[in-house]
Order: sequence, then C-alpha cells, then structure tokens
Amino acid sequence: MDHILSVLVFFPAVAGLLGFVVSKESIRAYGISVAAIEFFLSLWLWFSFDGSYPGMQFVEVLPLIPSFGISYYLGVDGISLFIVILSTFITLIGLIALSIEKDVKNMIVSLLFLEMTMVGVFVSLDAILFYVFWELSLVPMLYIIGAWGGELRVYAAIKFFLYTFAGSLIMLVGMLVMAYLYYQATGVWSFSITEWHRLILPMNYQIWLFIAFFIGLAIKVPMFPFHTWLPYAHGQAPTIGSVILAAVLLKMGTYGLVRLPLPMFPDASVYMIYPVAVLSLIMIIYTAMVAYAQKDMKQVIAYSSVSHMGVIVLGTFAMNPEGITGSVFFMLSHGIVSGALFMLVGVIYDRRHTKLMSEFGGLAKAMPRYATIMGIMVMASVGLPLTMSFVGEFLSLAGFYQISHTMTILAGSSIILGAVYMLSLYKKSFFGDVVHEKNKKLKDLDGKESMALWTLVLVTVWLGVYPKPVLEPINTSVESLVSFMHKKAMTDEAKSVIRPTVIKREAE
Amino acid sequence: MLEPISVSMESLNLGTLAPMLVAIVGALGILVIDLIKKDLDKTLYVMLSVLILFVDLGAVFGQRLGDRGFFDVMLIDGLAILSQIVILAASMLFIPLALTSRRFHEYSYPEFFALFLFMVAGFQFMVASDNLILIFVGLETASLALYTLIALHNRERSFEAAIKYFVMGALAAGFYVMGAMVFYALTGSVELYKIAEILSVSGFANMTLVLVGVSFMIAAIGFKLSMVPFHTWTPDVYEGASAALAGYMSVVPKIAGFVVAMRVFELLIHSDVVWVRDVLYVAVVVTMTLANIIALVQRDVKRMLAFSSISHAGFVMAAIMIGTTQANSALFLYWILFLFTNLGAFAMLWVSRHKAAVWGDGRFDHPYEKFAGMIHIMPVGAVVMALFMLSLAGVPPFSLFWGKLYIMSAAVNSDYIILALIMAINSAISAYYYLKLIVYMFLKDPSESGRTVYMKNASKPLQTIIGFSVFLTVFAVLAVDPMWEFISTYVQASGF
Amino acid sequence: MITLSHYLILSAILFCIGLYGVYRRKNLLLLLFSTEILLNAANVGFAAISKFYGDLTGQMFAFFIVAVAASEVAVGLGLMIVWYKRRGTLDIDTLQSMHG
Amino acid sequence: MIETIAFYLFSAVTIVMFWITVSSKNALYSMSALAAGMIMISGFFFLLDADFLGVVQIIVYTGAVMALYAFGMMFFDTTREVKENIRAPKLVFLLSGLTALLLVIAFVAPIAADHIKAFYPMVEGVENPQAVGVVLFTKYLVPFEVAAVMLLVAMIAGIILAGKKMDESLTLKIEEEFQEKGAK
Amino acid sequence: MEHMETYLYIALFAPLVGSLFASLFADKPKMLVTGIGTSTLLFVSWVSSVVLLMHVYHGDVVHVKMMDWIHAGGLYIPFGFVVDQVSATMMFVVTTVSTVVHVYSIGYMDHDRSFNRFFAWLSAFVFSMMVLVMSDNFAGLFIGWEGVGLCSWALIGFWYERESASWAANEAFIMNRIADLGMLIGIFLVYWNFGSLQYDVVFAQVDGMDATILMMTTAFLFIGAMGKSAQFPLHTWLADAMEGPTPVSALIHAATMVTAGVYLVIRANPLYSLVPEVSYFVACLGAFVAIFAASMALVNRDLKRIIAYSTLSQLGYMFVAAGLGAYWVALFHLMTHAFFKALLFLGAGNVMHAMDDELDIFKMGGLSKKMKWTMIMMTLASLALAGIYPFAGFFSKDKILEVAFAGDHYILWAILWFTAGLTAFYSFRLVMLVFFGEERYKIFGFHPHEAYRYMLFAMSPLAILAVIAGFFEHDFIHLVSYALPIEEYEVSHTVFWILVVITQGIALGGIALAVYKYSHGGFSKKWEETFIYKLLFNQYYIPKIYDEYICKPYAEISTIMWKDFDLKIVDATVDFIATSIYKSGMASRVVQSGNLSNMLRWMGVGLLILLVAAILYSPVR
Repeated sequence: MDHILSVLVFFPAVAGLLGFVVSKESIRAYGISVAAIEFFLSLWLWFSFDGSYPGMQFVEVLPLIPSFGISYYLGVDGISLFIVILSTFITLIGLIALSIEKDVKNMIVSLLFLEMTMVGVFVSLDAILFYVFWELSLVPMLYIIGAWGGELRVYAAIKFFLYTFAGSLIMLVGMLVMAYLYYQATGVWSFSITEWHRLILPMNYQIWLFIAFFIGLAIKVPMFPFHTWLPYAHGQAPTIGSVILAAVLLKMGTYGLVRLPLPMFPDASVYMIYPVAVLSLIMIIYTAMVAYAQKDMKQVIAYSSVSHMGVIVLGTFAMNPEGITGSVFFMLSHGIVSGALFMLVGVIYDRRHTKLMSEFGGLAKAMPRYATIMGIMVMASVGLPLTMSFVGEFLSLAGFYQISHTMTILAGSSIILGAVYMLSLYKKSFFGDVVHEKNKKLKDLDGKESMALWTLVLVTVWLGVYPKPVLEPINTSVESLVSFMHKKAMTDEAKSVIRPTVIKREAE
Repeated sequence: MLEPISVSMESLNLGTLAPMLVAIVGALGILVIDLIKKDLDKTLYVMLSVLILFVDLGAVFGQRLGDRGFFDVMLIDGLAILSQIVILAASMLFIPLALTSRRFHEYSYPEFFALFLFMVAGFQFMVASDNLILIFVGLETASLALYTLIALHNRERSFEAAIKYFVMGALAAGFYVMGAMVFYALTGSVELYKIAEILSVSGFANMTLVLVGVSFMIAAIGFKLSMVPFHTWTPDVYEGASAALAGYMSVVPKIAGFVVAMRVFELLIHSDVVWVRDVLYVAVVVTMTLANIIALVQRDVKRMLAFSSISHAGFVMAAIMIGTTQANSALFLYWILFLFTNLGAFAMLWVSRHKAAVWGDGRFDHPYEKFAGMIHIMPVGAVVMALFMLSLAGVPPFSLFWGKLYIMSAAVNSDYIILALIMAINSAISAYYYLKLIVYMFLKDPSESGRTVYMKNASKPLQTIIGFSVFLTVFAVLAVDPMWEFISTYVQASGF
Repeated sequence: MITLSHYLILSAILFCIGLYGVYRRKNLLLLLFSTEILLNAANVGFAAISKFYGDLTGQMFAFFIVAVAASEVAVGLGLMIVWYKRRGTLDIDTLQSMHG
Repeated sequence: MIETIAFYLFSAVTIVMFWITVSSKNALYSMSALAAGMIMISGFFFLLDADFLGVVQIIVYTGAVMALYAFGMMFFDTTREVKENIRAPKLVFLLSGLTALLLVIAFVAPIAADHIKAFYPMVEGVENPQAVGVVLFTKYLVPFEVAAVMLLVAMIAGIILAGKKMDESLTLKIEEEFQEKGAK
Repeated sequence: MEHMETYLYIALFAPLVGSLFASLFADKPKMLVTGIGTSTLLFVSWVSSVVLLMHVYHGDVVHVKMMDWIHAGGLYIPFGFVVDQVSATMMFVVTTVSTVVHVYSIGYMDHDRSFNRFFAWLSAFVFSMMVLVMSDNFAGLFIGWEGVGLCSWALIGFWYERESASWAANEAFIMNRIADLGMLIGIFLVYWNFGSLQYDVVFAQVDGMDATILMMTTAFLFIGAMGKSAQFPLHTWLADAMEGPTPVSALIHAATMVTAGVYLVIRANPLYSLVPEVSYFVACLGAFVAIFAASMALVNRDLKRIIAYSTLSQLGYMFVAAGLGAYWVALFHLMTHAFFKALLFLGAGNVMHAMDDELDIFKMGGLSKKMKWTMIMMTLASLALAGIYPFAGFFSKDKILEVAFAGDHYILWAILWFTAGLTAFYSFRLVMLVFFGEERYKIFGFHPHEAYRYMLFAMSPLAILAVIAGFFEHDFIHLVSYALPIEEYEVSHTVFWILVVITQGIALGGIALAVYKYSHGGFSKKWEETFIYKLLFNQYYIPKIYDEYICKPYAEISTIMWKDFDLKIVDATVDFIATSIYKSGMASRVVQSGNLSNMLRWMGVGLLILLVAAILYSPVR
C-alpha cells in the first residue's frame, strides 16, 4: 500500500467529519472503532516497516506549492514510526477510558481531528507541512481544554494556545530564513526537511537559526523557563486532554529537536549543548522540587512531566546514538507512563471531583486495584528497571555522560527527586487510613477503565522487559542520523563531540 | 491660434477604459430603470449589479497588459489588472449580501446600487492610472459614493460614521493635493513615471521638499490605508456602517490605496531614498502593533475586526516598504486571501445582525457576549466563524497563513529578519483577540437563553457566499500556487 | 520680485490656516469652510507653479480641485442635513456615540 | 512692481479673511470672510495668468458653493453666534503653527528648475481659456469625465441624503412593523 | 550441561511464578494456597540452587544468555545470567533463608488481612534478589538492585495504614535511590571506559586501565553499595525499616538485600583489588559502621531495632573484610550472618507475636518460661552473633579480625575487636531482658504464648545452620577459590591463638557483663541521664539532623520554588508580558476617543511628525 501514511493522517479527520452523522448514543462506539482502525493501521505500518533500513520509508511526495518549494511530503523512519504508533495508541486508549458525558460528540470529533494533526506532525517531512499540523494541533486541544476543563479552563486554554503559537511563529521565521538560505545555495526553493539537512551553513547562521527553531520547540517541550503554561493546561484540562497533551503533544517538541535543529545545525547544536543542558538541568531539578510542593495530584504529575522532558532533551543533546535513541525511547515511555498517570488521576477525579491529595488517604484500602495500577505507574514514572521509563532514562543519561560527567550526576538526581515527589504523592493519597467518609465507598475501577489501564501497564512492562522490537529500528535510524551529523559537522569540536557508534557490540 | 488637433482612435486605446465604462454605464442604466419603473425589487438590482460587475470583470481580463490609453492617462499594468480583479471580486461577493431576509434601508434605494457601481468605477480609475489628477478624481468619486453608502444604512451611528469619514477624508484630500502640489513644484509634472524620471535625473536636488511631498502623500494615502495615526476613523466607521459594507471597506478601498502607495512610494524606494523606507518601517510596525493591542481590549467583535483589519493593512504595507517583486506579489496574494476571509467574517456578522442592540448596555451590535455558546445553538455557524477567525490569526493551513508566509518570506529574503520577527510576534498577539471570539463561541455557555437566534438575517444567497468563502479559506493551499504564478507574472510585468 | 517660493509660502500659510480651522472648529459647517481653505491653498500653489513653469497642468489640477471641492460641499451638506434632522445640532462633540 | 504690490496686498487680505473664517465666532462673519477670501484667491489667479481658472473660482466658489453654504446656514440656524467648546486651543495653535513653520522652511529654498520642461506649455498668443480647453479635452478628457461622474455622484448623494425618505429608517424597523403596514 | 540451564531458570523463575500466582489473589481475603504455593516454589528454587551449587563446586560455571534487553549505539545489554561460585553461594543463602521465611510467614501472617499480597511481594523480592546475584552484567545487577528496593518499599510499607510504616518505606526507597544514582554513574563509567557492562568483558580489561577512572568507577559503585547495605551516612533507613512485618526484616533487612552491597564489592573484586585507596576507605567505613551501629544497639529499647543495628554492625565487618581484599571472608561472613541473623529476627517475630506486637524489651522479661524453643533458638543465634566457638559466627568473624591483624591494620583490628565485645553485650542484653528476669509483661497485661509448632520447625534449619555453618569453612574456601582470590594470611600459629583467645575473651566478657547486669536489675536510671546515653539513644541525632536540615528545608525550598519563584517570577513574567500588552492596549485607547476633533488632530500630529522627520532627516537622505 503506497499511501498508507496519507491514509493514516487523514483517516481520523474524515472519520471525524462523518462522525457528525452518528447519533449521540453510538458516538462513543464509533470513536473507539475509528481509533482502533487507525491504531491497527499504524500497527500495519510497523509490520511493513523495514527496521534495518535507516532512511525514510513509505515516502509520499506531491508538490503543493511548487513555485515556493512547498510539497506534501510524508515519510517515516525509526524515529517517527513509534511516536506515530504512540499517538494512535494513546488516542485509542484515551477514547476507551473516556468518561465525559457532556457534548461527547464534539469531544470525540475533536479528538479525531487532534489525532490527524498528531500523526501529521510526525510523518511530515516538509517544514511547512510540519508547521501546518503543528499549529493545527493547537485548535482541537484548545477546545478540549477550554470546553471540558476545570475552573480556570479558559485561561489555561488560551495560555496554552498563545504561548505555543508565539513560539512556533518564531520558528516559522527560522524556517523561512532556512528556505531562503537554501534558495541562495541551490537556486531552488525547498521546504523539504531532508533537503535542508544537506545544507551546510556558516556557524553564525547556524546559531541564530538554531535559536529560532529552539524557541519554538522549547515552548512546546516545555523547557524552563517556558514551562508555565503546562501546569495550567494540565491542571485544567479534562483527563483525556491531559493524557494526550502529556503523551503526545509534548513529544512534538522533542521530536522536532531531533528532526530539525540537530541534523540541520550540528555545529550550532554542539555549541549550544551547555546552555541547553543547563536549562534541562534546571528543568529536571527545579520542577522536581516544584512538583514536590504541589497539593494537587495532577499538578504533581504535570510538573513531573516537565522534569522528565528535561531528561529527554538532555538525552537528545548527548549527540551520540545511545543518548538520542534513549531520548526517543523515553519519549515513548513518558507518553505511556504519564498518559496512564493522568488517566489514573482522572479516575479518581471522576469519582470525587477533587484532585487534592489532602482529600484522600488510604485509597489503597478503598480501591486496591486502582492502587495497584497507580503503584505500578508511579514506579514506572520513577524509572524502575523493567519498566519502559528505565530504558529511556538510562540510555539518555548514559548518553549524556559522555558530554559531561557533573551534569549527568546532577541530572541523575531526577531519579532521586522523582522518587521523592512520586512516593510522597502515593503515600499521601494511597497510604494511611481512610479518613474521609466519602472515600470509604469509592468504587474501584470499572471495566473500561481497567481495560485501558491494564493495557498501558502491559505495554509499560513489555517494553521495559523486551524493548528490542522498538529500540532496534529507532537505533538504526538514530545511528545513521548521528553519523550523518558527524560527517556534516564542520568544526573539529563538533566532530569530536558528535560520536557515531565506535564501540561495536561484542555479540557480533 | 492653435492648430486643430487630430487624434486617432487607435492611439486613444479605448479598451483601457472599457471596464470603468461598463460600471458607469451600468450605474446609469440602473438609474434609468428606476426612472422608468419605480418600486422594483432589490433583487433585480442586485442581480443587475452582479451582471454588470461580471461584464466589468470580463473587460478587465480583456485588457492588454502594459497598455496606456487616453494620452497616457490610463495605465493598464499588472497592478491595475490585479487590483481591479480584487476590487471586482470583492464587489461581486459584497453585492449579494444585500439579499438579506431582513429589510434594510439602503437597499430600498436603486441609487444605492448605482452609487455602488460608480464607486467601483472610481476605484478602478484610481488604480488604473499613474496620473495624480486622475487618481485624485477617482479617489474622490469613490469616496463620496462610499460616504453616502455608509449613511444610507440610516441610523444614527451610520451618519456619525459617514460624517467622521467624510470630514477626515476632506482633510486627507487636502493633504493629497498639497503633496501633489509639492511634486508638481519639484518636477513640473503630475505623472508618476515622469516625476520619477525627473527626480532621478536631478538627483533629488531638493531633498527636503521631496520629503515634504512624500510626507503629505503618506498622510493622505495613510488615511486610506488606515495607517496609525491616520487610522482613527476606521473602527468608528466600520462600527457605524453595516457589517457587509464594513467588510467591503476593509478590503476594496485598501487595495486601491495599496496600488497608489506602491506607485508613489516604490519610485522613491527604488531610488534608495532611505527616509521613505525608514519612515514606512516605523509606520508599518506601529500600525501593526498599535492596532493589535487596541484590538485586544475591544468588547465588540466588529470593532475588533476593524482594528484587526488595520493591523492586517499594516502587515501588508510592509510589503510595499520591502519593495521587492516577491513582496509586492505577496501583497496581492495576501489581500486576495484576506478578501475572502475577512469578507466572510463580516458576512457572518451581517448574518447575525439584530435590528435592536439587545446585548449588554446596547452600546454594541456585536459584543462578544452575543456569541457566547454559539456552538450549542448554531454549530455550523460557530465552526464557520471559528474558521474565519483562525484564518485571520494565521493558523495554518487556512488562507491567511499562506499570505503571512509569503510576506514574511519576502521580508526575510530582503534581510528584514527583525521585521519578520515583529510580524510573527504581532500574529501571536493578534491570535488572542481572535481566540477570544472562539472562546466565547465554543467555551462559554449561552448567556441568555431567550436571545439565541443568530441567523435571523441569513438567506440562501448569504449562506452561499459564506460557504464559498469558507471553502476558499480552508482549501486556500491548493489555490496558492496558481494564484502566485498569476500574480507574480503580472507584478513582474509592471516592473515592481 | 515675486518668486515661486513666495507663492508656495503663501500657499503653505493658507493651508495651515485651514488646518488650524480644521483642528479648532467644532461646528461641522464651519469645519467644512476650513476644508475649503485647505483646497484653495493648494489651488494657489498650483496656479503659481503653472505660471512659473509655463505649464498648464497646474491649472488642470486646480480645476479638478475646484470640482472636488464643490462635490464635497454637496455630499457634506447632505450628511449634515440628515444629522441635523436627527440631532438638531452640528456640534462635533455630539458625534461621540462610538469610541474606544 | 504692481505685481509685487498686488501679491502682498492680496496675500495680506486673503490671510486675514481666512483667519477670520476659521476663528470668528459669528458664523455669518465667517462665511462672508470665506467668500471674500475666495475672491481674493481668484485675484491671484488673474495675477498668474490663469484667467479661466479665476473665472471658475468666482463662479463656482463665490457663486455656487457660497450659495449652498448660505442655504445650509439658514437651514441649520447658525446665522448668529456659534457656540463651540474648543479644547486645548494652544495645542491647536501649536500644531498648525509648527506645521506652517516647517512648510515655510521647506518652501523657502528656491526650487531648481533646470530639468523641468513644460509638458503642456502655455503658448504665446493663445488665450488662456482656449489653451485650457485644448488640454482639458485631450489629455484630461478622462479625468474630466470622471469629474462629471463625481459630480453626478455628489448630486445623487445630496438628493437622497436630504430627501424625505431618509426620515424613516427601515434599518431600525423590525420585521413585525412591516407586516402591520402590509396588513393595512 | 543443558539441564543445568534448566536448573538455573527454575531457580530464577520459580519465585517469580509464585509471586505472580499470589498476586492474582492480592486483593482477596486470605487463601492458604498462596502461602503454600509460594513456599513450595521457593523450595523448588532452593533445590535447584543446591543442585547448581553442587555443580559449580568443582569449578564449572553456568552462563546463559536468555535474550537481548537493550541495544542502542554501542551499548549492548542482554539478559545474561551466570552461576559461578559466588553467585551460587548467594543463591543458596537467599533461597535457604527465604524458603524458611516463607514457611514461617504462613504462620506469622496467619491473621493478616493481606496474606496473599504479602506472599506476592515476598516472592517477588526473592526473584529480584536472584536476578541481582545471578546477573552477568552490571545492568542486570541494577535491575535486581532496584527490584529488591521496590519490594523492600512495598514490604516495609506493608501495613500502609500506619503512617510510620509508609514513611519508613519511602525513606528506605529514597535513601536507596540516592545511592543508586552513584551506582548508575558507576555503571556509566564502566560503559564509557570499558565499552561493555558484562562482568567478564569488563574484568578482562582492568589491567592497564587508567587509575583515576578505576578509582571513580569503584567509588561510585561503592556509593551504590552504601545505600543498599545501609552504610553511614545512609544508614538511617534500616532501623526505620523495622516497621515492616518481622519475616520481612529477617529476609530483607538481615539476610539478603542489605548484603547486596557486600556482594557488589565481592563481585567487582577485580576492580576493587586494583584500587587500594578505595578499598581501604571501604574497610575504614566498615569498621566505623561496625562500632557506630553497635554503640547504638547498646541502649536501644526496641527489640527489632537492636537486631537491625547489629545487622548494620555486622555489615560493617563484611565491608572491612571486603575492603581489605579478603573477599571470600566477607562472603563467608555474609553467609553465616544470614543464617543466624535471620534466625534472630524470626525469633523476635515469635516474641512479637506473643507480646501482641509490643517491641519494648523493657516491657518483656521472663518469657523463657512461656517460649522455651524460641528462647533456645535466639540464644543460639546470639551466641553465633557474638562469635562464640563453635557457632558459625566464630569462624567468619574471627577470620575478619585475623585478616585485619594480618594486614597490619591494627587500628581496624582494635575497633573490630572492641565491637565484638559490644556485640556480645547487646546481644545478651536483649536475650536477658526478653527471656529472663522479672516477668514485666504481666504489668502491661500481655498473655504470651509460644509460636505455632511449624513456625518453630521452619526456623530449625536456620538454627542448625547457625550452629554448624562454620565447620564448612574449608569446603567453602574450596568452592570460592574458583572465583575469588584466596590469600593466605601470614599469621603465625601463636599469634593466631592469641588472637582467638583475646577475641573470645572479650566476647565472653561482654556476655558475662550482660548476664550479670541484667540478672541484677540492669543499669541504674542515672545512666539514662548521661549525655552519652542520650546521644546513643537518639542515634547520634542523625535522623533528627536529616529531618531538620535536609527534609524540612527541601520541603520549604520546594514550596518557595513553587509559590515564590515559579508562580511569582516565571509565570508572573509571562503573565506580566501579556497583561502589559493588554494594558497598553487599554492605554492606547485614548487615541480612539471617538471625538472627531481629536481624530483630526491626530492626523495633524501624524503629518507634523512626518514633516519633522522630513526636515531633520533630509540631509541624511
């Protein structure tokens, strides 16, 4: 099937449009089936994907605005493949666990549109197309946060939108400059990212462009100090919104880092390692502390997301296959784990309409199954081995260790501080005696919740124990990316920092 | 005694005049029909006007690129053709907006349609000439007709709007003639190409005077383009005029103004008169930014759109300041895309028009509160409006994004990266007020359940027009490339 | 000797008197008078330039300015009549229902 | 010499007249001064060999426009004192004064006319109206016609704006009222 | 050989199967089958371990690679397991103790609501421990390392309703995490310098490796060991971990998990033996902890905490041995200690059962009448702990003293020697106060009773091992000589006997003192007023210092970070930008006054500005 990517991108949107016809009672089933089909399509993509080929696969090119070099250019490689699957997977799980009653049709249609934009971002290989999906993803999310959120939902939604929008516009300027430079170099307009990768720019251009791209991406990640939209967005969003936001939308930022500035500006990236790493460190440590101070469960998880994203960024800037593979894998695991955590908080919120930890205590007694899954996910979030997170975190930190020992030690404090806030959350709400009268009669997980959550647990453990099927294609692509960067780098410093795999596996 | 003058018909190049003649004759025809039989329905006039405009458009396409006619008064270059197409397209979209299901005062006059066609002709003259006199006369013809059209809406605010517009227009006319006088004093000519020629031959000997002339011209054209601080009329006039006309005003007079501005300023910019460039730079930035931040605090959607259109005009003025072919082509692309979106947005307001101002303190016709919870009452309407808003905000892939892309690209390509960044930041700021409407429509609950009728004014033709606009707004990306080819051919051909 | 500059300066001064009136006048009718002065100031300039260059274009422009002035009077008066019928006054300060 | 004297005389009178126009509190004075100023301006035209223009000035302005204004003044009942609430008069004065100063500075410098040639020269021995006519009906034929359209527009505008039909606003009427009317 | 792999997998996965089986019923009421099932599976695991132990006794090594785990860039980590002499010993110890503990727990947890959950976690722990000891690479070790940490967390906090239990659980986890960071860094160092994490690959390259790198690697790895083995300053969690059920304390916090640190040092001996500085530091820290913990045990009144401190103290001994290069001695002491310490804890469990979970030894006394068997077994264990011949402790502990002496580390020796006395004293202080003397429990209205018969049976293997384990010294040496360096210590026969005598002397002296003092009413109340007593009783104020100077400031700083920095500076800046734009919009509205006059004037202002610019600018052009 040649156009599987197009189908993958547009199927949910088309289905969403058709969904308007479906009656309100059956819309849930409709949504789940569409998401399931989409998910199976993405699995199909995986099966037909050649894991040993590092380049782009299933490429589709169609000139859109040929005079300006904008084309409809899709493709996946090992890096994007799994994030696409993650997007479809999380959407499916989110839809299964969806507990919203109000305007459920609008919700499902928006979710399907959101799915289109998410998949679109990850398969676009044309900068403008990427940008289109990138921006478009804000719209359904705005609606989801704003229409179904908490008290401050409008504030949160607008903050989310404007912040990201402003950042990405700066990135757009960067893209235009890039296109112009490409034009000057070759005499042809092109927005193709793969073409841009081939452009070797002088250092000062690289740095400015790097900054332009970085700002746009950093806000999405969100890097300190651009992170403050996130707690609001998460805090106010409905469960499904938080789940998708944390699981997929944040990944757009880090994915963008891997896809855009790194291969485009290897020298500048190397030059900027330390500033970026310092920001990441602040993110890791500082937000972990802030998370500890939170009183609201969801805010803890929101800030923990920021903290973990710091590790991802750090891994990305390790500039070696270990670190980048690790950070890509960490994106996936963070998607699943934080998605699950948000879903779990949503479960309790649905029952009690509060997320304050002080309202709870002893939930382990009242809702043992719930507590079990929460426990597993808390431990996964903390990065326990044999869960997905460990693989990612381990590789990211291991990779960055090559760059800076001290910084890695500081960044490694995330495993301590993460344990501090996560365990204190767990203790405050799940341990102890059931104090509140209301908490005594809480219903444990129901069927659809269990199904959604156990699936996530299974994936978490499966990929923690046997990450190979995922890790291998990622690694293949990342290795070729890194050696490409190494080849492309001009300065000696960059050449020495960007190290393609030199240590061969002894199994061979 | 003078020699008798013989002029051959060919040298007159009557074809250059054909489009305007169509409009004028059409207008006269309408007046005659009214004389013959009174009390004909407005639908007749609407359709007649559309047909006349259609013929007019045909005539425009029939024009030959680069023609000059009537002793070189008429100039049919790419700009003229492009802008006439824009003008006519906007007019053809605008006129059917008269087919509301509510009755409005202005449409009871056949003269309304006649005046409208005269106005179109006036704008056409304005863009199809580089003679300051003809520009002036065309401008005044159009303006006088426009003042009247505004006032014909016949309520107090329309009069207020018309009077404000009129008085400020008179002052701007004063500025214009002073500017023209200075140029004439400097060069002995009122034809721009000759002015350019003589100025460059003399090497801009009396620079001060040149700049004084340019100052007057900026003031005069700035008024038309609602550049800060000559913009103050815009929101009031838009508010006072009917929503349909406001939408029209946000598009057509401005494109005419852009063409004139291009003709006047480019000759200086291309002669490296840095002053013009710098002053325009400042003006552009201030216009964009100030209009944006004032729009932030508006409580009325129509006023917000007024400020937003000022901001958009500022955005586009940047293209003139940049002055490359790419920039000038981008201007047209932007404005064509803006045409559909903005006219669509105003048409939505028009559709939701209530006769009585029943929201809040009655100060506004279209306060934000009016749209609260629209998604629950009028889902399609809300979605359509939201699409227009997103497009105006520059969210891809909707139409205006591509316009912004091209203009920002033009800025970047001429090393105005700071300007491009300012544009980007302004787009971000502007997103706030567009979002505000979306927030009201989608995220708030309907305020008063009794007053939830939004589409009272909607009729099939209006819906069709809006649908058309939506279609173009959403699928603009497919049209961008052919449009760009077309536009840049024409712009290039006219040497800008 | 009266040079072109003399006329231009005169034109400028007249123009500024007109401007002064435009800024100052609060009565619409009188405001309209001031705009006439603006246009006339330019007319003087055009006529003078025309004379000094021996070129007729200036006079042409002046003709058209006169025509425009006349048209503006017609439309302006029409608007004023409508307004006056409604509000019984021509004071500009009454034109303030729209602001912000 | 006479020319010089005439220039200064006319200038002084025009300036004074226009000053009265813009500053007088009495509308009647104001209008009379405007009319006088207009006539003085036509004096300039005659002085500048633009006879036809001078005549047009007198006829159009002093004749038509002033008549319109006079009619308007009577209609608006502003024949006597006009009450104006002038805010920040100093600012107004400063604003226009500064503009004047700058313009004068700009215009004082003589204009280098080396490169300038007349495109539509005044021919010796040809009467001004005749020369004007030729140019007007060749080169400026189109603007002339457009001006005609403009006047037509202005006329229509004036008529319908001042007309009776404007007294009752259909815009403000709600649909029910129309139906009542129809029922009658 | 094939079937040896099978045994390996059985030994490894039987506990996991048991755990998963029990966890199926985790939220159900008590089902005996979970207890029996897991115990049986552990027995199976034990049998396999014994078979493997037999197999490796003659120098064979079983090494399997189950599957790939992580492969990224140059980093390749498989799930590989190795059963060599060291890990076989550990497996034997682990499975033995855990089988006993499992069986014991069936009785001990008899009435507990979460019986099934307990067994799920307990077996999970055993599985993690097996992974830890059997892994053939550092990453696998780390998996087990974290796994036991997790299970320890869950089991300490088993009675999560109790605030103190859940607090202790978190403390243990977080403390361990701090150390784990060190471990992780150590692993990174290994990877980036050796290019692999496989033990054999790494150890094959140690020669010629840069000394600094080796030092850093070993130091960081040791930080990891310090956390698991609760060495100073990360020791506080161990005493608090006594909040968990007593079988847990016996298994995790005495016999197995806490010795993982020692195991790591032993396992990484090729590295440590090349870095004398670090090794010596390890030894010194061990000696310090030995006496430090013993001193705290002297005055504590909590039955389990006393034993916990003694565990700590004994871990110190092991580190001394390991630090001095006598890895096999460390391992030996690890093994014997596991037996008698587990026994001690299980005995304590019996006492607690009898005393309705009362822990204050001053509320007990004279229990020997009611609980004869428990008394006997705990006395045996205490004797072993005190290092009295012929009990197991004698052989291993004396060996450590001998090593210290032979290595000319007289100060270390002296400390250890003194500690031996302290150990004997506090052990018998405990025995005396619990089992002999006045029957104080009656005052408090307890009705003690002996434990279930089969619990006592379950303990008996340990009791036997505590007595006889020492006699297998030579077999043990033979066994581990394949994997560890066996050095002969140059101590003359005479010196050897003198050492034995004085060590036995101080131990017996300690016992005698304890027996004498506590059969005569104990120390006077005045002693409790002294500074020393308070210092020791309050554990040198270390927990308080941690609480005051680390935990509380951290919480406060966190709150400040959130409320004052994040909300008031970072977020406020963003909002400030937004609101100032909005406010400037409000301010700019003056332009839009709606008054025509003003509007005209604005146009005039615009014109004026342009003219000024024109005049001023024109010379520039």
